[in-house]
Amino acid sequence: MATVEKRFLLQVPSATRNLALVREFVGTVGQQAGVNEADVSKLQLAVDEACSNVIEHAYGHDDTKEVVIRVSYDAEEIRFDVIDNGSGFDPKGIPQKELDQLIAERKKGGLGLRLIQTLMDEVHYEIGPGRKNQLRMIKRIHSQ
Amino acid sequence: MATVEKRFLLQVPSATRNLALVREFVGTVGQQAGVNEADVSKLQLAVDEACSNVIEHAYGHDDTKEVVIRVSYDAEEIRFDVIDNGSGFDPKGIPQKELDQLIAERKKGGLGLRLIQTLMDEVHYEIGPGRKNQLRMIKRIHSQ
Amino acid sequence: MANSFSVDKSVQGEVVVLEPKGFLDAHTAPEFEAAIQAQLDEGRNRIIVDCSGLTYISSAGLGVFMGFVEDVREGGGDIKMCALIPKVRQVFELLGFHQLFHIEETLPEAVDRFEKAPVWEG
Amino acid sequence: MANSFSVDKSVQGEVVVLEPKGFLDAHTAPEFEAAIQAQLDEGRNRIIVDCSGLTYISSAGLGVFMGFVEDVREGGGDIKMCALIPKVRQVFELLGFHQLFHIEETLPEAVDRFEKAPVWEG
Ligand SMILES: Nc1ncnc2c1ncn2[C@@H]1O[C@H](COP(=O)(O)OP(=O)(O)O)[C@@H](O)[C@H]1O
Ligand SMILES: Nc1ncnc2c1ncn2[C@@H]1O[C@H](COP(=O)(O)OP(=O)(O)O)[C@@H](O)[C@H]1O
Repeated sequence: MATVEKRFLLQVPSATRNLALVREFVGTVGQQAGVNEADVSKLQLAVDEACSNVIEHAYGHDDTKEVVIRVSYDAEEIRFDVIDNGSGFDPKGIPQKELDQLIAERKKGGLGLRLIQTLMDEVHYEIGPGRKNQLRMIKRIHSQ
Repeated sequence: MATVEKRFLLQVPSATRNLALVREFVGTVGQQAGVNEADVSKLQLAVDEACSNVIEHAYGHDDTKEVVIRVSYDAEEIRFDVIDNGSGFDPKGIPQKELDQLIAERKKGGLGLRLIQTLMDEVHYEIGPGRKNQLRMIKRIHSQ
Repeated sequence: MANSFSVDKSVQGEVVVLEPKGFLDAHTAPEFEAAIQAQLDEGRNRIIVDCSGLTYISSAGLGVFMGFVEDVREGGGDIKMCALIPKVRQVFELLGFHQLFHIEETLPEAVDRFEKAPVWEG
Repeated sequence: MANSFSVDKSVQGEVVVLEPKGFLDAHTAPEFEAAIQAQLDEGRNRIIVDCSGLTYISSAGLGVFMGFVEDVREGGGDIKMCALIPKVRQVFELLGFHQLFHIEETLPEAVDRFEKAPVWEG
């Protein structure tokens, strides 16, 4: 297990085809950090959701933009920062609708942020539209 | 195939355990760039060799340092920059010994730079000791 | 590769079975959406999604189920799922899908369910 | 995982067969080196490296062969290779290893080679 902090960074063009690479990256670093298999899957899903939001909402599928994923871990926890310099948004201003309501409205989404909250132990936003928007997600390490 | 340039970046702690992640990264990006399978293997090996050199020679296995791999590709070629801010070295000053001589001297290495030259179409060094040392490796894309 | 995805299709009487395989994420969801749309276009609205080959799903994949099911049900059909691997099942359950969809253990059970309850009644 | 590595060992008469499996790079080379060293420590110097399970090799892995072979040959033994997958064989050949090592297609051929030519004579 890690005693000092280890840091990784991945930067990819803002396109959904790169989500697979993002998940591989998260999986490898999570495993190396000593995260158990079930939690590694949760990390992959949470970071996928965060990056999917950047690709779709922050950059509107403009693949000349880039998504940055920063990871660091020590013995206690693993931290992911998903960073964009796109539009930004007010996380508190997003209505959290129930699934039955979303279905009644024929919505194809609206579950990503909730999923991230459920999968991770801590979620923080730092929003600076057009400059730097950062979603920080933290998970405690239970090595198994 | 790509019409505009696509750019990727991976940064990992300077430790050999991260070579596997580097190879996965190179493999995924190479595939996405349309490089044929045999050449993808060559890219993985060349970048592995370059990163192994940084980990061993530039940073002397100090895993608080970081190795940076930058990739970009377009329809014609794929370019890798392996970057460190370690000791640096004079690539022209490295004696290129034949394999039989290396074996006679019981050397366990000395083939990495030659392998990189053989595997890639172009290799360039920019050395700035303690600041920025960059090994640029270029391969033409033959999509198969 | 960790982003391969495909959808197999087979017809069992009045029921059509779609078998998504691989990774269902924001990249591949449009392909899955098209596969369901194609069934509706052919007038089939009794759809079983056999998830035995589905290794990964993100909310973009779940969104495909959400976007279609209301219309399908209003047309007298349903979308039912079966054979989820534990990792995928967990995502469905985390978000409460098991309360709004029939999710069966096996394909025969899902077919059976269509015979007994073609329309969703909760 | 793309960095898993292990070495199996079996003894066939006077010959020891080492079977490296997985990825042999700068990270795993020390483990392979230790496996060969252990044979020498036990007085075995007729070594076949069965590469059928070796999926990847970098120059750090090649260096293990280079570092040992001279001493092994001076001691009247040899290190011979067999059953390389094409991708791995290509790396050996790019660097000229096939001119300085016996590299056989199959394990029986490598065993046979040891009977006919226990010592390297080029
Ligand atoms: N990185 C982001 N940049 C801009 N807007 C975002 C970002 N992430 C989320 N949003 C906003 O929050 C909303 C809810 O996101 P989410 O719960 O993931 O559902 P979905 O993405 O399926 O709409 C999005 O529709 C979007 O308006
Ligand atoms: N990134 C680097 N930083 C410092 N020195 C380097 C670097 N890359 C290579 N070298 C020097 O070049 C030599 C030859 O490298 P190489 O051909 O890869 O063989 P090996 O690494 O096995 O010694 C090394 O021994 C080292 O002295």
